[in-house]
Amino acid sequence: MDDVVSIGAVEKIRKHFPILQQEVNGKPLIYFDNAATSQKPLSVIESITEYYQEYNSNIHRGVHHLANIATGKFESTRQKVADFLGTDDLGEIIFTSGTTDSINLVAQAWGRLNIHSGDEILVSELEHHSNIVPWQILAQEKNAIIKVIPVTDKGEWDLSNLEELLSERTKIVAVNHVSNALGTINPIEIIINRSRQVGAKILIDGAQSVVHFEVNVKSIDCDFYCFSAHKLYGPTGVGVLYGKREVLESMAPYRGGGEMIKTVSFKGTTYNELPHKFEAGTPNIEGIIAFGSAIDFATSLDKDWVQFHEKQLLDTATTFLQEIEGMKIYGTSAQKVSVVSFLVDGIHPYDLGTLLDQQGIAVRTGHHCTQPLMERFKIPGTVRASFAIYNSIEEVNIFADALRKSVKMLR
Amino acid sequence: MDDVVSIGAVEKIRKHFPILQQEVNGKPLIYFDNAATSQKPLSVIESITEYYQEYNSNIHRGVHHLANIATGKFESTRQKVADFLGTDDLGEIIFTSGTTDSINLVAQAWGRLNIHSGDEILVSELEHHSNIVPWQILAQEKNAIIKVIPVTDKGEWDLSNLEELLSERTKIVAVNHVSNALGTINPIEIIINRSRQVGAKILIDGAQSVVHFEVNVKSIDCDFYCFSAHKLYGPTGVGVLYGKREVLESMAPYRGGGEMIKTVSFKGTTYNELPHKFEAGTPNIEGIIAFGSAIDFATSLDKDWVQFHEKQLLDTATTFLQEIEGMKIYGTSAQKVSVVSFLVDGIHPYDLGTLLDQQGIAVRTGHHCTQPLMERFKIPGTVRASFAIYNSIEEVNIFADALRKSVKMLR
Amino acid sequence: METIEDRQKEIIQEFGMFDDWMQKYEYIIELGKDLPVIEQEFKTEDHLIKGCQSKVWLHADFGADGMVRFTADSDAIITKGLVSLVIRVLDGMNGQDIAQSDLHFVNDIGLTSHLSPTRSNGLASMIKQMKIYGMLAANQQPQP
Amino acid sequence: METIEDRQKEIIQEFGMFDDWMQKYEYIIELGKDLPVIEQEFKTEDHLIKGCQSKVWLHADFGADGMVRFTADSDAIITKGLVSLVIRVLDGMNGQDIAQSDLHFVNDIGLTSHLSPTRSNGLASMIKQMKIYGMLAANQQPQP
Ligand SMILES: Cc1ncc(COP(=O)(O)O)c(C=O)c1O
Ligand SMILES: Cc1ncc(COP(=O)(O)O)c(C=O)c1O
Repeated sequence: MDDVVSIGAVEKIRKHFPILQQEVNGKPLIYFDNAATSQKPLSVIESITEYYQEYNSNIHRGVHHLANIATGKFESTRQKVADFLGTDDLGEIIFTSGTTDSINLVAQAWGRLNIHSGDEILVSELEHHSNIVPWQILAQEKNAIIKVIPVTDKGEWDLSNLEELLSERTKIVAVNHVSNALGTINPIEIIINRSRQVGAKILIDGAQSVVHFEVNVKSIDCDFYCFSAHKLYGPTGVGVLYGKREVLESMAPYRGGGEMIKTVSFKGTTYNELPHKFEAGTPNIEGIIAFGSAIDFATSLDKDWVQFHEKQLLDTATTFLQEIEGMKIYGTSAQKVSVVSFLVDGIHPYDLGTLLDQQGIAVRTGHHCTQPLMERFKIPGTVRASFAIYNSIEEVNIFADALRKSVKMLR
Repeated sequence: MDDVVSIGAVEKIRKHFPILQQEVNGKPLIYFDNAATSQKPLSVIESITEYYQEYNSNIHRGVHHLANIATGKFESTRQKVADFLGTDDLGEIIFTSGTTDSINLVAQAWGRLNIHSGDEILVSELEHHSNIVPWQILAQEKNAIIKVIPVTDKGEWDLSNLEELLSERTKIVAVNHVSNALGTINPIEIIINRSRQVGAKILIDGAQSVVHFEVNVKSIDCDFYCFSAHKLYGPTGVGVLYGKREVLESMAPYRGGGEMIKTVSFKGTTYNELPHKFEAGTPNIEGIIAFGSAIDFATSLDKDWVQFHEKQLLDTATTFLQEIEGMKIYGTSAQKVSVVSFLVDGIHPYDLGTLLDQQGIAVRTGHHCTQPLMERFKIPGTVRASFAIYNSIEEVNIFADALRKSVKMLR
Repeated sequence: METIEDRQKEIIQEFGMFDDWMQKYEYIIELGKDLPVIEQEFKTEDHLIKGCQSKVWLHADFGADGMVRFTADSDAIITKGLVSLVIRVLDGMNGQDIAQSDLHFVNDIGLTSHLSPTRSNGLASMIKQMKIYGMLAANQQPQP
Repeated sequence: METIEDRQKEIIQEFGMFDDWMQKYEYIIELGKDLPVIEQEFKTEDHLIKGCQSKVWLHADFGADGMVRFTADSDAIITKGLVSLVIRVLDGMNGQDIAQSDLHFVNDIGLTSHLSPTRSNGLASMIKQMKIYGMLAANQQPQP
């Protein structure tokens, strides 16, 4: 695939994203904050409008026309998610309000039954707070121990002591598929393989992976896989928890309420079947339906082109960054998604972010909800540019100029 | 206010609700399932579209333009909710994913710290499952006892034995402001007053109240007040938990993750201030912003007119229903919102619902997530018609004809 | 002898006569009223079909010749009418034929797209149960 | 003697000369570089202002005449520039005047609407802290 094809494709894709056609501070918007949240294609926005203008209704148990349409569309997203993740079993797909909610669900509904005093939970140093704090809360309650896979200077897992970190006491291993702060694609196969040997359950935080490459939960063979719709062209307030049926069935319910019960009585309540057992209350109906359109969009893309284009964006950015004096890139693994985190010597990331914003460029600055990782590198935070399919090489070049100008001003 | 004024007002209001301009099964849609979820005014739908087309971005900690706008709008909804509920303290307004989530938050984050073996939790027989099951889960874990306020034949609380139900052991009283199944407006002042005397905390499930009348949490003097945006002209996936600052501050966090922390380290994590302490992860940004528009819409309505119109809808429906042979209305309190639940002798509610739907009329049938209440009346469920401000007297008359026709067919 | 297919064609033809769904429902209700009622002794928990807002009880008698006789009841009359349609097609048929039948009439008369998901699920559960009975009869299993 | 109001007017006039925000930021950065740095001993946890992505340390010296002298620092240069603007307005002023001052220039030069919410909050926290110092000085409290 050559540049020309790529440019044509980007232009076509950008037409789907109305937000990109605007100016910020008098400059065309360049949105490089995709790891925080992706922009949404028109089809997703339209499916929300359509829902509210044509068939908004509470779902399940309805006898009327609107409820029937809404229920059908809602459940069809579950089918799409199941296909997307590679499972046939719709009971294994739980809708939550986001990755954070999914991980908390597991930490509580699985963890409180299965973690006991002295048990160990293994995470890594590059986890997002959402995959640390729920385990800390659990560990504190149960008097369990959190062990941590360290990170190398390149921002990769240091697995040299993995044997010592894993033991019979390790009950769950909860790790990141792709690091949100650095972009590293982690070798989860190794961890999963070794964790299985000690009988630990495995949770993969896939918040940053599903938008970049295909994931098949059955071939990965994890017990849980979590992600958020909003980082995959979908709306906020929607998350997915994939769980293996036998594991989900062994778990206690998480939230109590409507939908998740079979019968309620003050003498005793029985719970509904999967997936409903974990979906208490009115869900984010509109969001989940629109999420279906987001998956349609994502799966309609040419996978090879996505890989090619994202790599080109990353490589172009990495090359120009390295030419800037005092530049340090954090996360230099060969296995990376299109995310680049950096600092320039003597310049605060916040100042860089501010001046880039003045020039229409949206990047994220700060600790990216990975304080332990920042601590490991002894930095307060980084500037992170994260690229999506609708970003162009031209935008990266404008970014290069803007960054050089900003650095000059700040020195 | 006379009929003519009312008809004009309804016509004006209906123009705001695009979904109402459609046909179902060849008949104009008559939507009487408002207690399940309300329809949304155009301003709410447009604010979602605007968000996604103009400033979609993850909020808080952003330095760029889109993040700044989104954060500002998001937080302005919090201000609107605070004003709506009558508190000055923004830290007392927690965004959740719905009433169910709000109640579970309290049952876990407050309950697990404060409920011990032998303690008592007081609920009522007319609660929604969402205000029963979370307490059952807690009670089972803590070996606590759930006590139940019984309901009279009229569908009102029977408070004659309240003294016996409340004791020093009562740690929390969790009750409904308005019954979703029957429409009864419950005398929460009495309960709150007496509960205070034994030192119990008070949670009010306001899912069905806020759309019908004004609520001031400070003059009610409850510890917690919960409701869902989707029953108040807002989107699904958004809920509110109001909590008194001192009570919220004494609570453990609920979900762990981004946003709810101050600092994270494997040596120890500290939590953020209110309200963020209870808002882990990316929230339903679009939903919460659109909810702001929903509150604007709700507060722009003439309160007197709403009361007048809803009463007229209820009275008209009640009158014609009573003329049908074999009719039994469940919930005959003088204090009711515009909800009417009924059964016709020898006819299954599901059959009635189906035939009404054939005639374009959306009602709800079944147990309405209140199985203990259905058990109390020894019925499998009811047909429930719930009226909103955009419903007209004419629609109620069409409903009357359709119902008579259906009953005739089914006999 | 009449086949399952013949009976389905009959029903499709009958439903073709109605102009709208209100008329179809009227007919379904009449069928419901006419359904020979199940013996009281079979209205128990284990004769209940799951997946419906209304209750459906289904009972099967196996003849020595592999033939199956169905009786059923429901607390909702429309459900009963739907049940009676399916029974009309499968009652007295050979177990083998029941197990292998394709009840396309449900789709052809528009029920699949018209019924609420709960009701469709209920109907599907019932048909599945009837096929299981058919299979059991074909294998000459003792009556459950 | 120059008043707080005079100094604000000066700043408003200066900022009026710039065509766009990049120029304004350039000026703010220059101001940041020029800010007399706080003594190292005051760069401690209790001199830290909360509510910013960048850190701000603020120190106040009280003169016997109720006058307050401010020094400050930040790890981010733009923040430092903003801090220096506020200091320029309030430094050496009477505690009473500081406590009662209305720093409208922040709004007038467009900072309120232009800064990110975190930065605005940080700036607001700093101004609040300076007014508290002003009040303390006015009441002849011992220096904190
Ligand atoms: C009284 C009452 N409580 C709680 C709920 C649960 O609300 P949600 O499903 O939005 O969480 C409802 C909604 O049906 C309700 O009517
Ligand atoms: C790796 C990772 N895990 C978890 C999360 C939390 O996702 P959410 O905020 O959607 O719950 C994020 C999002 O920033 C993430 O990048």
